[in-house]
Amino acid sequence: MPATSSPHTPQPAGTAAPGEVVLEAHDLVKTFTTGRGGLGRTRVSSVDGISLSLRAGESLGIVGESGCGKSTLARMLVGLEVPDSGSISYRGRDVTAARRGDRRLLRRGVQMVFQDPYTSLDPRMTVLEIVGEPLAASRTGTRAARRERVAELLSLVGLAPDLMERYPHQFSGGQRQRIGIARALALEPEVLVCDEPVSALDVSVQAQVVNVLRDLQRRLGVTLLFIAHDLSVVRHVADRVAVMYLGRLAEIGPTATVYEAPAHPYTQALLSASPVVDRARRGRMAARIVLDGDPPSPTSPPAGCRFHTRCRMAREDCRTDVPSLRRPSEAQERARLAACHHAEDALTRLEDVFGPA
Amino acid sequence: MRVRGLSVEFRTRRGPVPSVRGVDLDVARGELVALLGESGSGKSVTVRSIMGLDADNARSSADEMRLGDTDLLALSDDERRRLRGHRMSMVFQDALSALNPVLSVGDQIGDLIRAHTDTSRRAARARAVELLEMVGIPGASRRVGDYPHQFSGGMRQRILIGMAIALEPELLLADEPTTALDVTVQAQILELLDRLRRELDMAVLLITHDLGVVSEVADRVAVMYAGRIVERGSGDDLLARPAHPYTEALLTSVPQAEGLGRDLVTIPGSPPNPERVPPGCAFHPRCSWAVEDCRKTRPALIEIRRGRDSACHRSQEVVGAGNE
Amino acid sequence: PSKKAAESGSGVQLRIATTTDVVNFNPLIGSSRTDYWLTNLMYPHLLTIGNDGTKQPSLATKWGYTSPTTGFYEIRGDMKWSDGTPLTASDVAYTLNAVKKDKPSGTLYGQLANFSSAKAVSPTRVELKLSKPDATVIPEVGFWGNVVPEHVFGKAGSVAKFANNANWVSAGPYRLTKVAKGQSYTMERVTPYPLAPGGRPTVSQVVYKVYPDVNTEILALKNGDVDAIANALPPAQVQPLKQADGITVEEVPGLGYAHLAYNMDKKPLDNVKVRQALAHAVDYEAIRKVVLQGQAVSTGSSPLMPVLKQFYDPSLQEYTFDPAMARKLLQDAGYTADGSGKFPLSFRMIYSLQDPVTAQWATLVRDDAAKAGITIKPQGLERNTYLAKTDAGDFDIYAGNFAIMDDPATNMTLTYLPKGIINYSHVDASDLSALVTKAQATTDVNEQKKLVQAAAKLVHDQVYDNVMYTQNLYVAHRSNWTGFVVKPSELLSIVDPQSLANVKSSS
Amino acid sequence: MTSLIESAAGTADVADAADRPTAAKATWDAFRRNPLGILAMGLLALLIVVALVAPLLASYPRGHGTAILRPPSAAHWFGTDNLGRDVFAEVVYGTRASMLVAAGATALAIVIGVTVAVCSAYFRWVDGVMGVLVDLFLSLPVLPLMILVAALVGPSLQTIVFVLAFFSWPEVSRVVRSQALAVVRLPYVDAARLATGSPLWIIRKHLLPAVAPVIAVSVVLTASRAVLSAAGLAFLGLGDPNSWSWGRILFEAQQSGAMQEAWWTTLFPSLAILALVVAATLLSIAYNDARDPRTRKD
Amino acid sequence: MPPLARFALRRLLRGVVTIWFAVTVTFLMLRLLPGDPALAVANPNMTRETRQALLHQYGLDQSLAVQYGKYLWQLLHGNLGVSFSQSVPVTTALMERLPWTLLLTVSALVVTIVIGVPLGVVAASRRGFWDRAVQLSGVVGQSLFVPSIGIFLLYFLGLKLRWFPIGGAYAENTYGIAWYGSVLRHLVLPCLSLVLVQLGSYVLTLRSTLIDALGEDYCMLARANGLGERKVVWKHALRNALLPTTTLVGLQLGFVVGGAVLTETIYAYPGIGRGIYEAVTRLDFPVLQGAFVLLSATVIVANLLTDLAYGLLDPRVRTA
Ligand SMILES: Nc1ncnc2c1ncn2[C@@H]1O[C@H](COP(=O)(O)OP(=O)(O)OP(=O)(O)O)[C@@H](O)[C@H]1O
Ligand SMILES: Nc1ncnc2c1ncn2[C@@H]1O[C@H](COP(=O)(O)OP(=O)(O)OP(=O)(O)O)[C@@H](O)[C@H]1O
Ligand SMILES: [Mg+2]
Ligand SMILES: [Mg+2]
Repeated sequence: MPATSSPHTPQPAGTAAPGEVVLEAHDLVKTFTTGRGGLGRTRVSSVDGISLSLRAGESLGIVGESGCGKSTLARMLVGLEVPDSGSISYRGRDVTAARRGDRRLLRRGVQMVFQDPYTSLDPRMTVLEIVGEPLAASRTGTRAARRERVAELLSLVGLAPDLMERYPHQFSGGQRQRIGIARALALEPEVLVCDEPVSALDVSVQAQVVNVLRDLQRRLGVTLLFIAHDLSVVRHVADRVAVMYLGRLAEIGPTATVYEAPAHPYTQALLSASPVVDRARRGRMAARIVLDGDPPSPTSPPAGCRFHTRCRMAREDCRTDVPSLRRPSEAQERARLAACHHAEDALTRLEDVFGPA
Repeated sequence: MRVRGLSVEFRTRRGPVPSVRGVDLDVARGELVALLGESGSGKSVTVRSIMGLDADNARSSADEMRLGDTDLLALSDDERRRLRGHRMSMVFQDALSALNPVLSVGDQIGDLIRAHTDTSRRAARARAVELLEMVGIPGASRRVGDYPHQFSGGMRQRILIGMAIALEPELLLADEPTTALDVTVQAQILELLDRLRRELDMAVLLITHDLGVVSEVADRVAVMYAGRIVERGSGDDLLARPAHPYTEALLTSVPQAEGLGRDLVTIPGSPPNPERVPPGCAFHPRCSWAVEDCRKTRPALIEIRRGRDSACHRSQEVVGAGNE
Repeated sequence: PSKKAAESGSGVQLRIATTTDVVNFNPLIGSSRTDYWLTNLMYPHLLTIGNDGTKQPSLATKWGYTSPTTGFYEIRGDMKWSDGTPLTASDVAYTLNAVKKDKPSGTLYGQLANFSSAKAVSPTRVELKLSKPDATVIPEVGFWGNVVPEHVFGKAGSVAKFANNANWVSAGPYRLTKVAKGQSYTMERVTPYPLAPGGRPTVSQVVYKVYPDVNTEILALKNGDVDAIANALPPAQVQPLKQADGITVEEVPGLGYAHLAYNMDKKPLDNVKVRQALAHAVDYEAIRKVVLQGQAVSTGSSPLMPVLKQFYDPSLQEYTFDPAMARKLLQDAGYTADGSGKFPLSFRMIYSLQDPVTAQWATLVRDDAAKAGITIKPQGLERNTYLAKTDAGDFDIYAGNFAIMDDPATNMTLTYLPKGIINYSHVDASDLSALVTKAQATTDVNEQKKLVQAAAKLVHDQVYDNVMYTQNLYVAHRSNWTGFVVKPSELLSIVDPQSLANVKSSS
Repeated sequence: MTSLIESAAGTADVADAADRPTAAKATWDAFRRNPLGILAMGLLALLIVVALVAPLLASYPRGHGTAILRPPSAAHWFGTDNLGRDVFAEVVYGTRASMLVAAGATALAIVIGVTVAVCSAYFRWVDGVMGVLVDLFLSLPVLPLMILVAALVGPSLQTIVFVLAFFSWPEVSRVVRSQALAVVRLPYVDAARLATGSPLWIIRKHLLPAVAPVIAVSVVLTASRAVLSAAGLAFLGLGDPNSWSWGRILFEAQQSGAMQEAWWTTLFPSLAILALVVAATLLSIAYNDARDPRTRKD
Repeated sequence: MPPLARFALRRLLRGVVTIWFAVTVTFLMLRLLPGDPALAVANPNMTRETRQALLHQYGLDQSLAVQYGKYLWQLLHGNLGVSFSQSVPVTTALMERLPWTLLLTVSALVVTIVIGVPLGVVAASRRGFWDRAVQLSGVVGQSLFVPSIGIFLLYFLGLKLRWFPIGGAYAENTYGIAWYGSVLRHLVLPCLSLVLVQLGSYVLTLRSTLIDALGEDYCMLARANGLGERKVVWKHALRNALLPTTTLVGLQLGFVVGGAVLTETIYAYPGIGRGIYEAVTRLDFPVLQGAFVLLSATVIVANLLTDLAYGLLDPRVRTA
């Protein structure tokens, strides 16, 4: 379906040509200080030097374990959190500093879909108010015009417009998530950052939301940043995938490449550990790469490669040198980068991941 | 373990809410049965009822409930209590909130042991160390006095499992033991459970809503929908040839490598509110196979094949379609 | 608890209730009632007072003037401080000179305005030099001043800063020995005490116990926890206590008066007609009957109260409560009432909330005035704010009372002279001033009587001050105690040295 | 592509949920079932009515009467005091003044407290300053300070109201702030931040409605504490001497020494205080219980 | 810096700031609001001269800034000044009173906890009648007006039954064991009224936190492990439920020490609260300032103690 099929179809804010970089993050760093319980403060290194670029119309998936900084990254990208260092630029304009005009630009261009459909909608507002809030707050259009627009947005995400007088608690999780998406679309953003939009949903409902998002991308040409911890969902949605580990990028590249030939030992372990609905693989548990222990605490991340404490291929240099994100030599895929000193080695041991064919 | 006709009803301000209706379950020694179902379908309520830990406002009834040759229904409250943790035990979903934050891990395991056996404090502690070692906590003897918050999520779950197997129970009920964990840790825990089951020859009832997990570990599978078991069978068979439209839809709605690029198959609507379960077959409003009959008559769970039960008027057709 | 057992515990103990704690043990500073009671038992006064306000000998046996600017006291020669040092005229001279020099905040300094210096001319005679003729110095200083031991206070530097909170020496019937701040003060008998019968107080120990309020005091008295309540009972409690078993109520004649002072610096109040109208707009009878339960006597709207028999002038009649008359007076003064009978007159009346009796009649005064069409806004104030406002003249009407107005000449100088410190009506009338000044300088009693009566008549007619009543006070004790000597005013009550040296228990 | 618009089944599902009551209605339903809550509300309503229609119930107690310190009788339901005034009338008018003081002080304290709390929760830099200030205020000994100020400034209705408000807002602020902080952390506030750059909008549309229940409870509790504090001040002789309040009745009873014998002069005002405070506390507890889905069991 | 030292330093700093705040607030209030201590101390017929002399003696004739600076400087040296009305050092005047207040409030606290914990447990674990009864009496207790119960208790237990003395902290002329006995007898009524008033909030807090705790997963696990209900309540739930109660103790102790004014006044208990009230009536600036310093210090110490108790009860803090 072409992006401008009907006069009612909302237009993305910008008119970036497909493939042009719309949102770019450079070397983002975010450290939180927490001071709970009165005893001393601890510093949590949440995101540590992440660079990304999003091209118009593409969808980038981000996967990683809990606490690796996915949400923090997403919140920085939409301007909810200000990075300690690094820069974010939207359509070439630096929007890192929290200047009013930049904030407005970012707000118009980049919007977010939240993880929990239950707490991300104000229970005291009707759907009309929720979805129309970005418009009402900026006093865009008349009341009637806004109403019409909300109706449009609702049908866009597959909800009957006559439901707009209802309150959120009268909807199911999947429907609520779609209301959240409609709200995010109200300002016609170019980029939609989705922070685990389906993890709080029931299996049977997840597919509905995933389909809506994919459909929006196709119809409106919205750029998607899709965060999830379910590898199979990401694979389904994303054109490119980034794998995060403890605040850093481990690997990034086209979905197919990363899933089929992971070059980072962590990606390999992740893929290997994910259960897949495939009875044929049953009983191979013993053959999998089972990582020892748990992710280290982000309060005191390991030196060198942050994965070295759990990595089966760790050597001396991994303990001291921080691996940079690089293209593994001899790899076929040019767009794939991995942050591992021994990515080449890892690529030769792929059968550990999927088992002997 | 054998359960027949288990029903649980909650009394609420807005009238009684039946959450579990007539569930039959069997778990044999050494066998891992997965209970699959979406949120709110009554899985946890079933497990609690089996443990004898119904909520204050719950009323449960069962035709039969026995553990080995013990009739659980005939037991007094106190006898039932003594069974808990001893012959049947439970692993909770959220290990952080299930462990008491102000008591040391050793203390909590000790409490459990001393509640059932006549053990000295010291011996209980020694046993606690042993258990922690068994579930793979490094430096167990040092860490036995530590508090839950000092362990990572995976370790906490291991400790919970350690508690559950402390007295080598016959039956282990694991209520979504891995949902809160990362995939890499989930793999460790599932492996641990599998190992212990084999070593101790336990019956395990694993509750989950993750089809992937079911597919990896289950010997047999029971699928729950709106408080009832709608399909039951061996893992291989059920996952390969679902006989209930719900199971079938569930399987196809999961993104799979083969379906890349295509839209996912969706199940319209959402799981029913247990207060207002549709008449007839509870799944009919969402079912693409639904016929007039489904609206009126509730299909019984009947054996459609050896070792295979399904509660659908059109089971045969569904299986057939799947095979095509 | 002190390790020392009560060796004198074999004797009789008298427990007296009070509602105010002791603040300061220095008699030259102290101002709380309990301070007086306590220090009076240790530091003797030169003179004491009779029920009619006349001065009587105490430490001093003779007193008077040798010239208009020289006064003298002859004191007893048999008095000793409890540490054995004799009490001599030099102690008296020291006390007066030190107070003049250090200006402690007690009452005594105020009496020393015309005093220059004192000198002990012999061990038993002290002479006072005055800066100008003043007949009031000798009686007033003699009555108000405590004599303190030079050998103790002299070492302390300024008597205005001396706390005197340990190792007391006493020349009275008792000596403070144990203090439990906020709770109780224990005093032991001092022997010999020449003023006691047989030179020995009958009771071996006097204990003052602090209670939060008069209600609990009454409870404690009924309970037998204490033997006497020395502070005045609330009027409404007198009758019930008189009827209570085992309790005796004593009447303490009042030596003070309650009054309304109209601030003549404020506009319409400088008009005598307005003041007279106000004087006619108070139902004095009702106040005395209801609020004071009939325990008060009219003074005839004069500052010369009936108790001061030698000065009292029965010809002065009290202003009647007569709203019609009040209205007429106001009309004469040029005011007209509006439709609802209200005059455009509104006065702010201040009073102290810590003074329960005044607080009660303040509202009656308001309601009575309303009947004459005058608006009075009572403003009840916490004591300190009340004092500050009084001092600043920040009021239209002042409502309050004076505890002891024993000497008319002295008091009139303070009350009616332009610079007088308690001249709350801010009266500045030359005829009145002349009379008062003359009275103060006159040592002849008859002459003085004439002068103060003339002044009182002026005050009455011009309503320079509106004196309402003298209140008789009542105190209670358990009936098994006899021999209390009742002295006028709450400050002396039944706990004056003379009384406590004589009291005895019958059981 | 399948139709994305919800199928009939989906809409039916929503309709099915539609008769699920809103939070407010559920709360009210639960509240209605709590006899204590209803009782408290009735009692409170009664006191408010008494305060409103005081002139219909009794004439203003002024002047003096002839029957002094008489026990309760048909003529004087609550007896008479030491000036022969009707204690019933005093209690009735006392209700008026006591509630007026409580209402005034509460309104002021709530306005200040809520403003500070909401700003603290929303703007971190405000929290830095105000948080410390509130903590410091909370560590001050409140009653002694109230006594001090009331004594120095001079007792009047205004003084009492200001003093009570001045020392009550930190507590309001503390309670509201902790709730507001929780709300600010909720994703829907983040969503609102993405919808608008105006803090005022977010505070007005999201924050205030979300803390409204806490404010409601806070109003009731602050008011009842104000009643107790005002009575305490009045009892120490620091109440407004020109209007009847429950504390003043007790104070006068104490001053006149009538407290022990004339029990009616102390019992009835004491009961009135107790009734108001108990009603307010019970009401807030019942409301909280009704609001909490866990305790209301639905 | 090691975390513990940093923690200690921070607490110390906070303590100092709190005291400074209390001092400044009282200092400013005393001087900016109307009221003249010279008038308050002396009797009404004092001359202007005496008054000036007094003001000079008190140092009140200096500018506000100078007075403030001097006071802070003195305070730094632990000197609270000399009482206007009593001519004794403020420290002496207050230290006579502080022990009584502490005795009263701490004993009331102990009694409250000893009674309150079982009551809270009963209410939380035995829902229905007992729960309602405990809840209702808690609310009523909380709502009592101190003077009202004071009058009631004094009248019945003091006058009618004669079980307890009326007012004061001990009987004079008692020594040794008898003295302690009399202290105890004098303590009962004031302590009882404080307990009545504060019991409610403890019981209600404990009840609700205990109900919450009993619904937590860890209690469910304890039951699932076959532990008896008594052990679940008293060991597993109570330990957690006591935490918020501990915080309440800290919050309230300071409050109660200052709030004991009414109690101490009713029972003529010679504590600091009554001292403050008396100092207010005499505008004894140094004593008032000193008392507020002392009360703030008590609050700080109380909070420190609760923090310690919290640490003992909550390993999450202890081992952080
Ligand atoms: N506001 C905050 N204050 C302190 N620490 C924070 C804050 N937000 C995030 N963190 C910490 O930063 C780290 C990364 O958090 P983040 O939420 O970005 O992870 P995530 O990858 O989104 O995890 P999940 O999959 O659980 O959502 C975590 O250790 C978290 O504790
Ligand atoms: N104490 C209770 N009172 C009322 N209803 C309850 C109670 N406990 C559970 N229910 C209801 O029973 C139904 C089944 O709950 P249950 O916890 O068994 O679901 P579940 O299948 O375990 O879901 P999940 O996957 O989310 O754990 C739910 O609708 C729930 O609302
Ligand atoms: Mg996240
Ligand atoms: Mg569950």
